[in-house]
Amino acid sequence: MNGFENILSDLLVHSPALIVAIPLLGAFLTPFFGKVHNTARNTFVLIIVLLTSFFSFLLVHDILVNGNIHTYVFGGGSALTSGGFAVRILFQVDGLNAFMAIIATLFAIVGVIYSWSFMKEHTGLSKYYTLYLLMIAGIFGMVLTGDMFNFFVFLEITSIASCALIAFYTNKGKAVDAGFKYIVVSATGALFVLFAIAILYGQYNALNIAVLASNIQFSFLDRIALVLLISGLAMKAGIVPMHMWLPDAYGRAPSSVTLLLIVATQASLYGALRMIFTLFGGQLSRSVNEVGGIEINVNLLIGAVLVGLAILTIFVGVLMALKESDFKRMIGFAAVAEIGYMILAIGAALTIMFSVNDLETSRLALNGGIFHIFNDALDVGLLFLVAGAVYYATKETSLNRLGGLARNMKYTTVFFLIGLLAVAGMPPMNGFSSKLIIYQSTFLVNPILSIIAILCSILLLAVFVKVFYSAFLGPKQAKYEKVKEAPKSMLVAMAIVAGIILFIGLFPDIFISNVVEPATRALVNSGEYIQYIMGVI
Amino acid sequence: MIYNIPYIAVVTLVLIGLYAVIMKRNLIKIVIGITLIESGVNLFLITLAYREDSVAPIYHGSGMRLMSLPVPHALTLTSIVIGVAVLALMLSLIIHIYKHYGTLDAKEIGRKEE
Amino acid sequence: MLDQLSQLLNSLTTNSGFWNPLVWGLAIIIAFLIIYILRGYGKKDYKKGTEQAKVFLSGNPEYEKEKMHVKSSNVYWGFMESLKWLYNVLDKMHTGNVSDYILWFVVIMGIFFIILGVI
Amino acid sequence: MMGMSKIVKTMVSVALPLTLIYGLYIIAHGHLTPGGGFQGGAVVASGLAMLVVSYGSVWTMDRIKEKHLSSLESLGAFGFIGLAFLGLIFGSWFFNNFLLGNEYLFGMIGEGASNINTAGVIPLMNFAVGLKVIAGLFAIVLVMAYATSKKGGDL
Repeated sequence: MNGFENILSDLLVHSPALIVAIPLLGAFLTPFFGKVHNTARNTFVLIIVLLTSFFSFLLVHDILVNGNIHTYVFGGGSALTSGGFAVRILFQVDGLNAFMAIIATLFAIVGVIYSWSFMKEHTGLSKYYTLYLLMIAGIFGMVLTGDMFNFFVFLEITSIASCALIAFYTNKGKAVDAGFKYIVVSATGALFVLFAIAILYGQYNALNIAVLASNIQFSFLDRIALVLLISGLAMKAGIVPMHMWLPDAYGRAPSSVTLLLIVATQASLYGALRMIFTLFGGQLSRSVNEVGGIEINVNLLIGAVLVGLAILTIFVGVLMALKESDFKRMIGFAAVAEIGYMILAIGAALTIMFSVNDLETSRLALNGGIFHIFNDALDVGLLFLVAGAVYYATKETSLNRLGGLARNMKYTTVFFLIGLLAVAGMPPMNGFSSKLIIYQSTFLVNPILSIIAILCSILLLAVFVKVFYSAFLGPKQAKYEKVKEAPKSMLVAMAIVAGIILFIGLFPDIFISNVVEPATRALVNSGEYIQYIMGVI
Repeated sequence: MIYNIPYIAVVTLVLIGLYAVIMKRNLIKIVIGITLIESGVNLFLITLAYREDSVAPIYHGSGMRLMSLPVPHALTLTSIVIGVAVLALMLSLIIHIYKHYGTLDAKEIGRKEE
Repeated sequence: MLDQLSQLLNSLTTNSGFWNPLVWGLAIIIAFLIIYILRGYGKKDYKKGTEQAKVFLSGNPEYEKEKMHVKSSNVYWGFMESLKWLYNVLDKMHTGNVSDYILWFVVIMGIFFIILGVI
Repeated sequence: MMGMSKIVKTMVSVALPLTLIYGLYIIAHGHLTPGGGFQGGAVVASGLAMLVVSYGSVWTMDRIKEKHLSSLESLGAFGFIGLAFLGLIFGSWFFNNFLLGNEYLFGMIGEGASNINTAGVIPLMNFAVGLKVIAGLFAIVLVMAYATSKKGGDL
């Protein structure tokens, strides 16, 4: 028994590296298995993903239960080089990273299970699975790393892999076009992020986020770096008016890929959060801008801009979704609106973050925003899975031609109903509990914000009621007479996501207190994150 | 002043790249614009690596002189590698786009159906 | 064990109230019961297969079932029509041209720069 | 591309071995001098690209199959990540330089001015990266040239 525990604790120490390394190893071994047999390759990929999830579970469990922070220096030894420079590749995992890792793990498993039958009819599956595992590795790297440049590298790995996967249907011109747009947008965004990293490195001779955060001065150059970081990552997160690549990419990619794209988008959002709250968090409250003689705290300025962008995001996303008649593009616009909710909560929290009497409210808002990251991934993910199942059965995504599918696809319809209620924030689904917190906290900041949020949530319901009516209800259509229910593996994947949606919806408190609060604490107490690395050094 | 020339070049390169990406309609020219931005950022990283009176960080041959820290070089190299991958991906997508639409004009592609 | 169970049944408290899905579920069930009871007071002389069950469209003949399905782009026709000015603006924004995407990025970067760097 | 004139082909036959040797030299000396897997691999791949240009992509595609190149590329990547895993097994740390300190293979550091037999796993990783870059870049050039040629137009 003791030996087993020793092995387990050894594995725990190495788990941050292994979570990224195992999918990488699997990615390069997949082509060899693909030469043997299709089922062998699929099983191999599933095993790799399950193994990754095991390590991820170990790590997340330890962080959430014991409240530890883990660091892992690649190659071993000290976190500094011999000259005392903090430039070694280093993973640092705290509550927020663990929270993102949960999302990535869940969607990696669901995506691979879903792909099993969804992609069965296509050729070139070895390449597909290689890229899929690369993308999983990239996302995990983004959410676990504690090093600025490493973050950029994993950002690029994720975007290269996902671009190739978006253009997987190369026989369709629109898919290739969407892939091209995605790579142009993400390459440009990532290059500006790299520019910001270079600015920071040039000043402080360090790449480690925590070390940078402890040294940062918020000089003019730092301000430029912050601008570049926020705008680059915000574009990758799909904030209006930089959201236009998102419906293209989400709509044209295979549904199993879209699932991971959602996580990749949120990993970019995580990056923005990490940069704002941890890297610049200490300085935002202390720095003051002068506007016409009045001194305004910088955190208030950034928060106000974010709130403005968030309102715009919610509005544009919902209105465009209402108009769109392509199933997957519509869900893409709804995903844009959902991102707006997170930004709204985070921006609202940022405006009041550092005033003492509003601390509770800002924590509440952050709770809502972070909780909504998880819920949005689940809800939008489920809807995309349903859209993929519909596409698989009918080879059709246009809502103008779909109709009466509920008669033939009973389970899919039920799953869509669950997703619909969840994404619109109807009780008792999970979307309601997080949106409730967001409404609450934004009401305390400014009542108008929460009124707009509620109004747009109602519009979101209207969007999906329209989809539900026009695709699933209505009289039987002659051309869909022979449509069959989606295959088992797709149903299992949808059932997993739907089950989690229902569970969180019914017991929101257990999830918030165990998973969301550590993440919020990590975001608010950036000092813990910084001090830990100082202790290691 | 002479030390600022590389930084001026960096800004110029990035601006020219952005101009090409935003103003040009030909997809290949957009790709060239992105490559220009990338070159600008790489030049910036390399410029940061130089410290006054230092020599290249080669293990033997520096004598007793100061060596500059080779981290920015490694970063630049990584960014070049990534740039090659992105470039190859973009060009191969352009080949596919040209096959589907018969044109490289971004505006015309937007108008065409499938 | 009991501790965990009570944690499971905890309700989500915010600073102006609480949200417990189980209580909500109970309320929904009671509401459905009341509706069911009310339904029992309805008319009892409804017969299937007679004239009563036929669709009545102001005396017009009924179309084929398949044609009766309202297509998705027609569902919110009135809403779209009244907000046409807004949709015109939004449609102009969504050109589908990758250069414009980058242009918006530069605009947002400029806004952030003005807010953080200049003032 | 159907290939160029005889003069070009002859010159390429002369220049190709030199380019390959130069590239391989850069890969092998990556841990001693500026250079390494990527740079050397790029040199080798540009030499091979010369082959594609002068002899035509169809001719080259007949002799070197793209799927072999992608297997080689996977092998290179696998070698790199496998060495990292070996570091975890033998050196008890991921990416650990576990060969450092042994007497036989790449164990020493700083012995002699330009001794290749130094620096632990770094030269081995350079070889793996070099293999990957050669195969990858050459495959990219080859497939692109083939796809835009007349014969491969329907690729």
